[in-house]
Amino acid sequence: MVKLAEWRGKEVFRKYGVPLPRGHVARTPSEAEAVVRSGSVPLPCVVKAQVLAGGRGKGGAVRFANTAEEARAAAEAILALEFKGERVKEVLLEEKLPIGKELYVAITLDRARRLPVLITSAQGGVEIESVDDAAIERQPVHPFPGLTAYERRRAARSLGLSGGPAKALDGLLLALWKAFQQEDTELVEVNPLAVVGDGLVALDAKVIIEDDAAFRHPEYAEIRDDRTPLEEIAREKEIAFVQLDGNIGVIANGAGLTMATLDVLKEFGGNPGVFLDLGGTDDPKKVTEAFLLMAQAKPAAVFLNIFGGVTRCDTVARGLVEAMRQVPESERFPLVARIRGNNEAEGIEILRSAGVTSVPDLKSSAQAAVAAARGSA
Amino acid sequence: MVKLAEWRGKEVFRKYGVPLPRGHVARTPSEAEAVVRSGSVPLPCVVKAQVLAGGRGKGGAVRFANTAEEARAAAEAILALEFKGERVKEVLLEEKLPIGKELYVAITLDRARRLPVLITSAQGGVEIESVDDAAIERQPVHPFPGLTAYERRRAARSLGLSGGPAKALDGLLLALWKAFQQEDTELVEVNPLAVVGDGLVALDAKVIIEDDAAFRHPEYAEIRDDRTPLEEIAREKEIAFVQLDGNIGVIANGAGLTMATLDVLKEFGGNPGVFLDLGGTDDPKKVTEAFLLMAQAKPAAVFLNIFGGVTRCDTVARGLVEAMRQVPESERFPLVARIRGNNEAEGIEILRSAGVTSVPDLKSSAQAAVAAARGSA
Amino acid sequence: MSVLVDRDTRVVVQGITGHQGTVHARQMREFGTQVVAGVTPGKAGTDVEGVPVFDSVRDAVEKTGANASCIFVPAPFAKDALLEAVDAGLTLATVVTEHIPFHDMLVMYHYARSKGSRIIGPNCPGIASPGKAKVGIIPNVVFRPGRVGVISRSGTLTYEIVNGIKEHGLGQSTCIGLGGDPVVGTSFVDALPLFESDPETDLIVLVGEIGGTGEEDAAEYIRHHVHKPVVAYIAGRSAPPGKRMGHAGAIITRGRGTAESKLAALERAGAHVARFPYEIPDMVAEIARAPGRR
Amino acid sequence: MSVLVDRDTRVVVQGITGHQGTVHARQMREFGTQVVAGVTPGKAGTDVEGVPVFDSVRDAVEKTGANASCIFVPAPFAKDALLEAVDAGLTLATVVTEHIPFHDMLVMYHYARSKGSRIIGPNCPGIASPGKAKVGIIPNVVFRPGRVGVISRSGTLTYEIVNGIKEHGLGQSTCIGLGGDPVVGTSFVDALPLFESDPETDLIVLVGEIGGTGEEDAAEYIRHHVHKPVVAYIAGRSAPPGKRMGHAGAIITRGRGTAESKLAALERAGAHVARFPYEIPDMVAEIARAPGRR
Repeated sequence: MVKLAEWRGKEVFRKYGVPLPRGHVARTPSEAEAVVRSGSVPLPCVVKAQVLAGGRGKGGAVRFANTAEEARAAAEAILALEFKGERVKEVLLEEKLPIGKELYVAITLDRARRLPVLITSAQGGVEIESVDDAAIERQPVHPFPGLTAYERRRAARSLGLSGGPAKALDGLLLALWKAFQQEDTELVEVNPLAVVGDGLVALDAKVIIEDDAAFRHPEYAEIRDDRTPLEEIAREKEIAFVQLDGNIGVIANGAGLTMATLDVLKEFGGNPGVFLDLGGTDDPKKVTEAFLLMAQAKPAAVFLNIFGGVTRCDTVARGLVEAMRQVPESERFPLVARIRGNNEAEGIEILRSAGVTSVPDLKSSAQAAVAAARGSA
Repeated sequence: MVKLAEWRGKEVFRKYGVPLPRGHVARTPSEAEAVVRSGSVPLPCVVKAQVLAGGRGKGGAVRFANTAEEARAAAEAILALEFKGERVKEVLLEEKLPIGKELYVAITLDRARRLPVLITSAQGGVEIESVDDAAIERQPVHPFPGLTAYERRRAARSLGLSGGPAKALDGLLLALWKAFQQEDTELVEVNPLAVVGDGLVALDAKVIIEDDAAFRHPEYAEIRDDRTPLEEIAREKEIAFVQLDGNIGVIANGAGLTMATLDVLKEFGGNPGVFLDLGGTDDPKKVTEAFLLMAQAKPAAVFLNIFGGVTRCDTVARGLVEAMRQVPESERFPLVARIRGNNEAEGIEILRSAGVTSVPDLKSSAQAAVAAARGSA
Repeated sequence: MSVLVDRDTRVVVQGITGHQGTVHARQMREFGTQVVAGVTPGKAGTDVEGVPVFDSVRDAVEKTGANASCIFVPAPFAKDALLEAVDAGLTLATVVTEHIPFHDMLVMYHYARSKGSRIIGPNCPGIASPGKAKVGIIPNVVFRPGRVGVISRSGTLTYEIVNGIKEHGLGQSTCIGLGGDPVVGTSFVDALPLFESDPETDLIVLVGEIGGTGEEDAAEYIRHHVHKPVVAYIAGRSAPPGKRMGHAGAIITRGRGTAESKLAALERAGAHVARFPYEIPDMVAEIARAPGRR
Repeated sequence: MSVLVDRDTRVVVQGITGHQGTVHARQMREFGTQVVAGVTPGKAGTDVEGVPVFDSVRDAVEKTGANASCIFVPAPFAKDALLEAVDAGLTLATVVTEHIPFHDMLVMYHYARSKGSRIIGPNCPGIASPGKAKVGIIPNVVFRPGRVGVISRSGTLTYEIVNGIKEHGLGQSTCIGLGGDPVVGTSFVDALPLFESDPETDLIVLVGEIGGTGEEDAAEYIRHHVHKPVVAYIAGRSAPPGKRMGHAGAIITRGRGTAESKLAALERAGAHVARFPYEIPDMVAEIARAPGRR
């Protein structure tokens, strides 16, 4: 999933005709000042940190400016922030509009219904999670006819809109629906959607692009998620890799087995730190790469738990043995292995020849891994 | 239904990215010459009459030119033609291409399946009706997923295409499918679709726009069908009006009843000349207008056959009486009326007060109408 | 039991505040139909001659238990109205509106079908079962309860024929006017099995037109699946090829869909073929007097 | 009788000439499945280890009577492959392909459903009934014919658990791996009634994961409609909120879809809840030894 920063989300909105405040992004205080001086953002204006976390208003990450100098100062202050662990690298400057009501509109996927869902609430401007359920209208949208006129009318009613703003909403919802589908998004969200005079303006934009549709959207390839550097390398190598705060490295195949392994380790007092899901590979080179990546995360011990299906046990064993050969002495770690399933005997034999014993029982092997991590820590 | 002339059809194709020969339309011989001299149509070129009827090649309505002078002469000859009853007002000049195979591709509606249908045949360049059924591939296309890749592959196979031309076909079919849907057409047809080198070129274009979607397509409002002037007036007044070669005017309501009336008149030796379907109006003014239009067609007699549903009998009677008041003496015609259904008694009474008797029985009334036409002829 | 509608049919009229909607809501009620609601966006809280009006079909269904819709909204908005009816769970919708683009109707038909809803029409008179309910616009005066089922592609011609049956002292079980548009929600082949299995129908009258191949398909179906007697009539026998007689359904193209091919197919299927509409009541009466005959 | 597949299942492998397609076509045959055809456009006339290859699913169905598909084609082309299978009239398709955009899957799911076809997957191990047929990629070695039904959202974890059941001397009636993508063709709630009504299944093992609400919905269904004993396990109890564990299905958001809510719902529904995967075979064996117990 690729979460777009507000200004990028607004570029998507602009493409589909969602009405927006006049605005411009800036990466330095002097750029911010220049943007205002050039007139491309009228005064008074808002200066907003371009970070992915919410709650910017309370965190000093949104400021107001009445002059170009103030805009520069605001940008300077915000660009110096680290907001909820994220360095602020960009600010968005936007005209300050005379705002009427603040509304909420989003389209996302309802997994249970297997349909997109249009979510609207007249209580915009706050986190939608904090809004009373009765004040939120959810309408499933079928992709065959697409978002219908009657659904758009119902949305207008739920937002208490009529006249000009209701008409504006109709076009805005069609634009959001198009963006939702054509940009392969998981979420398009406008919060707040502001009533400004007789129309509507999207004051914020939250757009999340689906990873699996990346082949249709090379334009998002450059945009990175909030991954650690190792996670980023893993993504490039198409290895599912998540870093946490424990010290046991877990290598398994398949999300379910990986999670089950974690559950068992926790049960026995282990503290998992890195999860690496080999998925359905049957290429020994990919296994080697995964192991080398794990080594870089410097775990106290590694627990390898593989059930061979598409991924054959011998493939994993071969990749592992090759990785052990390549890992520098300083990065070596104790290894507890459990490999079962397809080509199990062959895999166990390869491991044994490299001095690694596979423990067939999940419970005992997990206990061994916890002990190994304690021993090496 | 609005049949587009070839050059207009090609403008639609161009909008969706269907590959076309370089070409230009001309309305006078000197325009034709100028088009060639300006280089916008390279030599040698083809000069084609822009008429709706088929079989232009054999009728002298397609000529070739190697010089600008020849183009002028060809245009002059063609613009002097009356092709199958249609005055030629425009010619299309197009580059002459080195043509490989000639294919046939069309999308239209399959009423029985209630689905669009993609029709392809490797035997293009001739009327598709003359092609053996086994040489024609028909694939229903569901509007929800739209034209799929596997259907496009099957089409390529039916056309004997592979490599470059198959790839070109894939894009061309997607373009035609978009045009079919977005322009609300009844038919998009390319015949011939020519293999030119490694690609494809649409040498002809047949596009028929659906009348009922006119509200979405004001851009076609100016283009007229092959109607008579009275038919044109009727269309503007939203009266279904068809002129033929007989002498009895038939006014009925509903297509089915109109056709049944015609069947009965023919049975008794009548020769219907104008059909006027009042449809479902219940506005006396519209009835009056319809009658005045009928009067202009100068029928030997008029048979009014109404079964009142939405159209009430008294409405029709009132409109008719008003029309009879307005019709000049010279345009009067004998009238046989039969009105049944909603408000029948009231309608009969109104007619009687104007001196017209309604005959309740369809058989007798049709016989009376035939006799009246003979008497006045 | 009758075909598709009965005394439990509860109709919502979409577009009830328009002229046609109001007139026909009244006539449906006069027929004995339970017209429980109307829908016109923005007019919730009002009523039309005592029928409560709602903003949406969903509201109407929630408040009144409506289970069938009769749609009068103008063509540009008809698709949306039908989708709304389907999404509100209505299993039957008569679309009276004419001039709906067939591209819209393709979406309407396939969406309704995927949700298990049936459309009658568009551009059609709808369905009526005398003594029970009417969802549509067929004039009340032509009906009389009886055992003749009528399936027709025409409008007024249907009224004419149904009326003729009444004037011969017979009556109708259910009459469906399918509409003659290029894409119809319910075709002859869709309607025939309903009448074949309806215990209240003894005999089926099929009224077709030139154009399309619906009558040929019906003949094929009758041949293999219909055991009740069928009286058939095809309008437009003498219509000139290629000329339009009023709607797109009546175009003759390339020898398919001609009166001749339809009549021949129906005769092969064992139907009693009438040459003129006024022959139908006589033929029906004759068959009704000789039960068991096909 | 088993669930969805049996000895009459005739499989066409879409993408058979790719590495995965070839390997798993072979393994399906080794399982005893009738793999009657493969499809790879442009490779008609060839064969893969004796299985004839066709250009299109329609050709494969016409020539071999295939009635189920196993799809291995790459994600960008998977939607088309599934639509082709549905249009060719196949009523079951296992989509093994991973990383299919969910927007594509929405079209696949709703189109298949409107045509009466069932999808298992995507991104799933598929379905297998030992001694009968397998449409998918679950390793053959884990199976043994028996009376335990398994429904799982996971891949390898399923193999682990199915294998554990075998090692305890028990066997499986049918095992379905649903896949953990945001939009799945067959959910727990879709699969449960098949096992409940399957005379060859005595007991159901349900293997869930954190994320989504499929397990909560399953619990609700079990509570009201399932009378056979259910053993349930949810993976990811100790996963940190908001971190992805490998696919989009495993995101925890806003308290819904947590392991706690799933476990509580399943317990309320009367399921036997295992805390670790290795507890499942013991629990299954215990219930199997005490028939009639819930």
